[in-house]
Amino acid sequence: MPLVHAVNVTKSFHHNEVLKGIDLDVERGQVVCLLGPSGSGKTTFLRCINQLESIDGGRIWVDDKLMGYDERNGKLYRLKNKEIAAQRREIGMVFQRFNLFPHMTALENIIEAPLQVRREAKKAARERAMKLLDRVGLADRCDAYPAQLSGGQQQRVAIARALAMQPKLMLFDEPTSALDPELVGEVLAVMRELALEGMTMIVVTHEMSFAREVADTVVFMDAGVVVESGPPKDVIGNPQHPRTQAFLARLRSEHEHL
Amino acid sequence: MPLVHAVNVTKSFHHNEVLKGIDLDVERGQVVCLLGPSGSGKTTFLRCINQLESIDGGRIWVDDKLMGYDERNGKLYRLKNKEIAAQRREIGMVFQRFNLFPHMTALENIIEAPLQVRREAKKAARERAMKLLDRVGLADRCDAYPAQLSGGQQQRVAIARALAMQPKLMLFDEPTSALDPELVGEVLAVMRELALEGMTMIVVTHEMSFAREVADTVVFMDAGVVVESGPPKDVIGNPQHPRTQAFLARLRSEHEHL
Amino acid sequence: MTSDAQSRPQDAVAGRPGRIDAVPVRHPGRWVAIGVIAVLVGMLVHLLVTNKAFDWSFVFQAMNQQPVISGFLKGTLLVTALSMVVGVGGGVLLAVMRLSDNPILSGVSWVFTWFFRSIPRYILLFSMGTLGILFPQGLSFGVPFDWKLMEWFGLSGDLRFLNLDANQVFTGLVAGVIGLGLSEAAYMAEIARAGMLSVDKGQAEAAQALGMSSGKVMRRVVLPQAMRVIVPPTGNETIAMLKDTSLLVAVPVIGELFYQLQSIGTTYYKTFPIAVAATLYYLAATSVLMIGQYFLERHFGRGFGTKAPRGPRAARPAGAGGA
Amino acid sequence: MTSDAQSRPQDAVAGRPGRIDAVPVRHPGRWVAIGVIAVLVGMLVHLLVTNKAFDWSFVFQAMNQQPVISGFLKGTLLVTALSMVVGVGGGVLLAVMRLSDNPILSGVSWVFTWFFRSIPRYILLFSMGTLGILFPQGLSFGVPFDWKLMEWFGLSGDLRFLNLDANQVFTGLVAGVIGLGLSEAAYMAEIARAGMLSVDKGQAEAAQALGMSSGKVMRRVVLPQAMRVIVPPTGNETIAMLKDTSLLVAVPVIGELFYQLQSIGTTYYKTFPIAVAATLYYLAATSVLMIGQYFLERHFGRGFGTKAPRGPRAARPAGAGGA
Amino acid sequence: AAGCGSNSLENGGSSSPSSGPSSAPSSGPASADAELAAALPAKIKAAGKIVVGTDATYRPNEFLQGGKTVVGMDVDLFNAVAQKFGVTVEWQPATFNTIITGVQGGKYDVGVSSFTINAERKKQVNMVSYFSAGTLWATAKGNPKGVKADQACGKTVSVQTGTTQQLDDLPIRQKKCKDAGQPPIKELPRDKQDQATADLVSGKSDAMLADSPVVLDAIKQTNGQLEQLGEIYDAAPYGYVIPKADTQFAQAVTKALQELNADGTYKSILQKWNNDSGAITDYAVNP
Ligand SMILES: Nc1ncnc2c1ncn2[C@@H]1O[C@H](COP(=O)(O)OP(=O)(O)OP(=O)(O)O)[C@@H](O)[C@H]1O
Ligand SMILES: Nc1ncnc2c1ncn2[C@@H]1O[C@H](COP(=O)(O)OP(=O)(O)OP(=O)(O)O)[C@@H](O)[C@H]1O
Ligand SMILES: [Mg+2]
Ligand SMILES: [Mg+2]
Repeated sequence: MPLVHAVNVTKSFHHNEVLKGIDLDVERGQVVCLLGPSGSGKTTFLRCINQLESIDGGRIWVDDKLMGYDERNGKLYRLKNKEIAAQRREIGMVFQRFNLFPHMTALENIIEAPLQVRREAKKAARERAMKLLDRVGLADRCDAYPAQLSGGQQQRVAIARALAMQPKLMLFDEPTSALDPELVGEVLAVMRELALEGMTMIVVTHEMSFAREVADTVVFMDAGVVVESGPPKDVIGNPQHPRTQAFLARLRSEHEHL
Repeated sequence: MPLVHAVNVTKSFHHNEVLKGIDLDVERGQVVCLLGPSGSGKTTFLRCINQLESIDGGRIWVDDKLMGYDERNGKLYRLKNKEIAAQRREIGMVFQRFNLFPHMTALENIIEAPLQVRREAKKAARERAMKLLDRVGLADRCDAYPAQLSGGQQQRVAIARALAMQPKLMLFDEPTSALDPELVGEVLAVMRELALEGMTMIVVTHEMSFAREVADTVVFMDAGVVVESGPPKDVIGNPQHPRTQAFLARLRSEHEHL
Repeated sequence: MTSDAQSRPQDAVAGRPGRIDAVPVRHPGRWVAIGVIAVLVGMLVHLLVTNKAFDWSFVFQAMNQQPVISGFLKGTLLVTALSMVVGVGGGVLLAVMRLSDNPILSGVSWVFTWFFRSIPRYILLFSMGTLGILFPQGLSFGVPFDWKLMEWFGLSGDLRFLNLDANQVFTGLVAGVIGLGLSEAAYMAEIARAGMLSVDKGQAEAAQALGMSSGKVMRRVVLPQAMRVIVPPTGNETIAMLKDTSLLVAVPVIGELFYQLQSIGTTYYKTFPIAVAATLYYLAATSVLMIGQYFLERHFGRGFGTKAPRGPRAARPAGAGGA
Repeated sequence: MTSDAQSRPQDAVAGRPGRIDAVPVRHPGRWVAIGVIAVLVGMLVHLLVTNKAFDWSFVFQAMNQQPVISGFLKGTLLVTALSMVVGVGGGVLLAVMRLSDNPILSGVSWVFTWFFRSIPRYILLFSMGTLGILFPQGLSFGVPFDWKLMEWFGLSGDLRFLNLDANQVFTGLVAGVIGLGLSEAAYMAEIARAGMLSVDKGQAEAAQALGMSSGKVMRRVVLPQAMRVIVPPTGNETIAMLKDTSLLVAVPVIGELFYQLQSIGTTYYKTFPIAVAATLYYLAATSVLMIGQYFLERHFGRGFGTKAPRGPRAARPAGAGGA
Repeated sequence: AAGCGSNSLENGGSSSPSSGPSSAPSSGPASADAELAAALPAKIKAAGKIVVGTDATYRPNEFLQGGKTVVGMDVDLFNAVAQKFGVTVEWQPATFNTIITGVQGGKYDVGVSSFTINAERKKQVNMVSYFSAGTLWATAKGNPKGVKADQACGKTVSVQTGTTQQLDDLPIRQKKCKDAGQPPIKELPRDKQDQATADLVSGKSDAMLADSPVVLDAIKQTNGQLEQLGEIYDAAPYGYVIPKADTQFAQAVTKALQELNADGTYKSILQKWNNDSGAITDYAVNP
């Protein structure tokens, strides 16, 4: 059974139905890239997976656990905040705008959750954090505050922070779209390596080269439904659906002269 | 004589020399694209042109006026704030983060400077503003506040706002780099049109297709000096300097799979 | 959690799951808190209704005295309004001085703030009253604007309420308003400074790039946005000022709510009902102020998405302008 | 401007222009302002030195009285500290309640704020004092924590200053601290709410996504960042509280700076020097508080680029995290 | 111009003697005296009025009526004095502890606010004696707690803060209680005299001590809820506060008082306020 198993997920804001029945399975070790125009519901879907938004219908299982609810005797019981927090620990999330804690150094950002949530020993947490920082190439910047780091560096720290909780699943929401074109590469490199090491990942991205190279499956969403999905060479290389074709054409047009 | 004539411009922050003697001439009606890695001083140079930063050495003339100073009897006199403000009116500037006034609607943003600075009649200013909004394709959104507009729409309003002062020169500082890839096109289209109409423009950008297509001259800066400049087909198509080559290679690597 | 794992495959087989209609989480602790609060409120109401110390009929009679009403309108409300005008104006000026490049101006602003925040208002008002007698001319020269205001007030006072003679209004109330205004300016300076610092630098630069003068930039772009941050603490300050008008007796000015009520208390030896009457007046004024604050916040919050946006599409986080 | 156009070509021909060594702009208006300020300061100093009303030797004698010093330390400083602890704690709690989804909690918080912002501190303290006499047991049960604090204080009082008998300390000061603390909590609630709202929502979400409980999110992520916005107005509040301790006389508590000074003033009939002495004490305390505020602001401003960044490269505006 | 709100309260109040507008001389046989007028300080002469600072919260000597008019025994008496000088009085309400400073600084020409004459005050300003007040105790009607002034140990006693009763009288009694091994007097000090009286009326305290005119008036005002306890003791003169520089004027004021005493105005004013027990005849500067 897949690590992520989402069935018929629906979600509305007020009367605006943003997700209209999304199905998605992600096997352990797989990388899924989510594409789609702005407003298609990609971010909302990621947030539903780790319960930053509660869903209106359908079910999401991660690692065989029903997210956000307990099902007993055919009835759903909303989990307590504490239990939801526990479920979230298994899932790392990286945001478009990094969302590092600005009042903590890079190192403090990384050890915060292990210390506060998993109650690890300070020394052990620091050692592991330094290893993670080293892995994302920032061991020398451990004492820098986020404001003293470039965007690419901040995003790499954010990835390390998520990894520090040793999650089973990583969610990335446009992790490079707030970065200078030059700094995109360093973040994608870290993500590529993570994929190679077998981390299960769902990545919302506009970086086609990354999707082509790293993704096992590419999912194209539009207006709250999955329009097309499959291996990257099909969905990106030879899209079937006219909406996918139009979207990719629009993206391409700006870069063809390079 | 060129519309912009900058000679040996130097600028330091504390002891950090950011511009190390920049020369640049922009003829009337020309479009100059400024390329260069992060931190090379592109933004700082644009800001020096309209005196948002005062320069430490060299001179900048725009439309035959020495920016920021009055030279009499071989001596330089710093201009009063009022006089500097008057000089700035001839120069429109578009920022990376749009910087629309969030407490004013799109229309109010545009008529603010004509009303307050040029003391135009309200009716005439509104009419001209509506024409400008129409030109950037946003006539129907005139009453929207910036927060209700997408990034691309905000940037188009920002361009209309700058144009409302009927500047002789337009400065663009990475106008599309804070935008979703999908929204980049709509802003570049407006800029392309502006160039066709003969506006003199200096554009800092990472959008190579735009530079190739629209620029008369491409200037590559690095570490506060102009490394290479010339027509786009030379600088982008066939860069001579190793630093230019490296930079372009880095940019390209992320998009080659598209 | 093992039950989940078992229930899932069956569930998945049994067709696509539909709407979620879950039993919400119970918050027993929260209900206990609400219960405790309810009991406390009940006790308070019981106390209010049954305790004779309140003497409600006396409270309302006292509140309905003509000098009390006029003291509330003129001494309390008007002085609050005028002092806050002086205070907000002075505070903004001090904040601009404090943020200026000129070290002398910035230093003077700092010293002013330091001194006037330290001096108790009661002592300040007493000194103002004394100064007023010693140099009446000097003072009137120093703050022509306030005199203008008071002149206007003097006129309106003559037209509407006849119970304070002009001489007393001009010496006492002017001194009171100046004293309270100067003190308030020191507090407002900090608030205004925080507000101005909260406005993104890009906003001022965009305005400068359009050729606006520094005054225009401040008035049209920076201050309107700073108001979002300035208004809530200013609400606090105004409400505090409302009650600090009772210090006017140090000037001395007695045409003010609290003094008038107390003088009734002196006659009838009913201290507590007098306190209740004062509280009711201040509650009413505070309520009006809080409503005003709500509308001010809404006004200066326009375009900042504090309410649901009216446009068809909400802003993207990354795309929100310099806000 | 035509002269520029003429000078330019010659200049350009005459070799590359070098460093700019320009004559700066003169600001005559600014110098006039500085002059006026200097004259005013001069007048003030002249007044301070020459006017006999100040009676400096008496001022310092009065300041050096043992009851005055002890009143300053215990009545003024300690009550300020304790009241602000109650006020800040209560204010944060009220702000959290106000922002909660539960309409009852949020409503209770609103009513509390509305009521306690409206009631003058003098009247509140007067009522607290009365309550204290009516139900001394009841009060001690209601706030065990404060009693603990006061017990500790009572001990230290016995050890260090012997001039207030324990009975008075326990009834009066507790009532005073509770009254001032409740009132302060109402003001702090607004301040804390504004602070919490100023923290980017993405911060709380990032913390939640890491599996932190809502309490942890608040304590470790939201509040530390909110402090940047909370500290400056809290400085204002603390300074105001410092002086509002003089209202303790309504409880009644008389072991407090202003009352003690006034009683000396009453004995020697020197009101003005007494006012000066009080002001000097408050100036000193305010100065210390302002220094403390500076360091607090610096502490909570860490990572926000309010000081020059220590790293080799400053943040890019577009890249600054959720700040 | 009537505005809203009533001008009087229904309950109580009927017994408060009314007086004319504060700035007008009270009616009576007193009339101006040219010799006295010559002794007026130049400032008063020029203005034609005496500016008087008073704390109008001390019933019955000086208090506020109708929200702006200062009335009371001190007021009537000093108005009569001013009439002898042929000038009017402008009564300016102030807080008690700012009045002497105000007189010294020229803010007020005279301070009239039940100032007890003592050595410290005489050092600062000229004091002209015009009345003798002492300390008096009061309890609830029938003295239910059985309080006696000399045996108040363990009882709750109301007193206004900062008064001579609180600062001088009670400490001596406390010491006696302590020496006798009895429980101390429970002092209930109040910021304002009316609060202290209210505490006694409401039963929060068992007894009250204050200046005799105040206690006598409170007994009268509360319509039989309170009663006098023992007799007036520690009598001391009240004095008008006049700047040290105006000694000549102070002397003239004593003369005016003597004239008022001679023509009966003095007595009738004291009687009007139920205070003729405090009448004196030896008016003097700094007695
Ligand atoms: N909290 C919210 N309240 C109301 N509407 C929301 C909310 N969050 C998202 N939406 C709406 O839901 C829709 C989908 O938004 P979402 O952010 O999921 O899109 P997206 O695919 O991530 O787009 P983008 O590429 O722009 O990030 C949009 O129309 C958006 O306006
Ligand atoms: N106000 C300032 N104070 C101190 N240093 C500054 C300031 N503004 C810019 N710098 C520094 O000047 C250098 C050049 O900055 P600038 O913003 O001009 O680069 P850029 O070429 O626009 O780069 P980017 O592509 O990142 O926008 C950088 O090292 C930057 O840190
Ligand atoms: Mg998104
Ligand atoms: Mg730049």
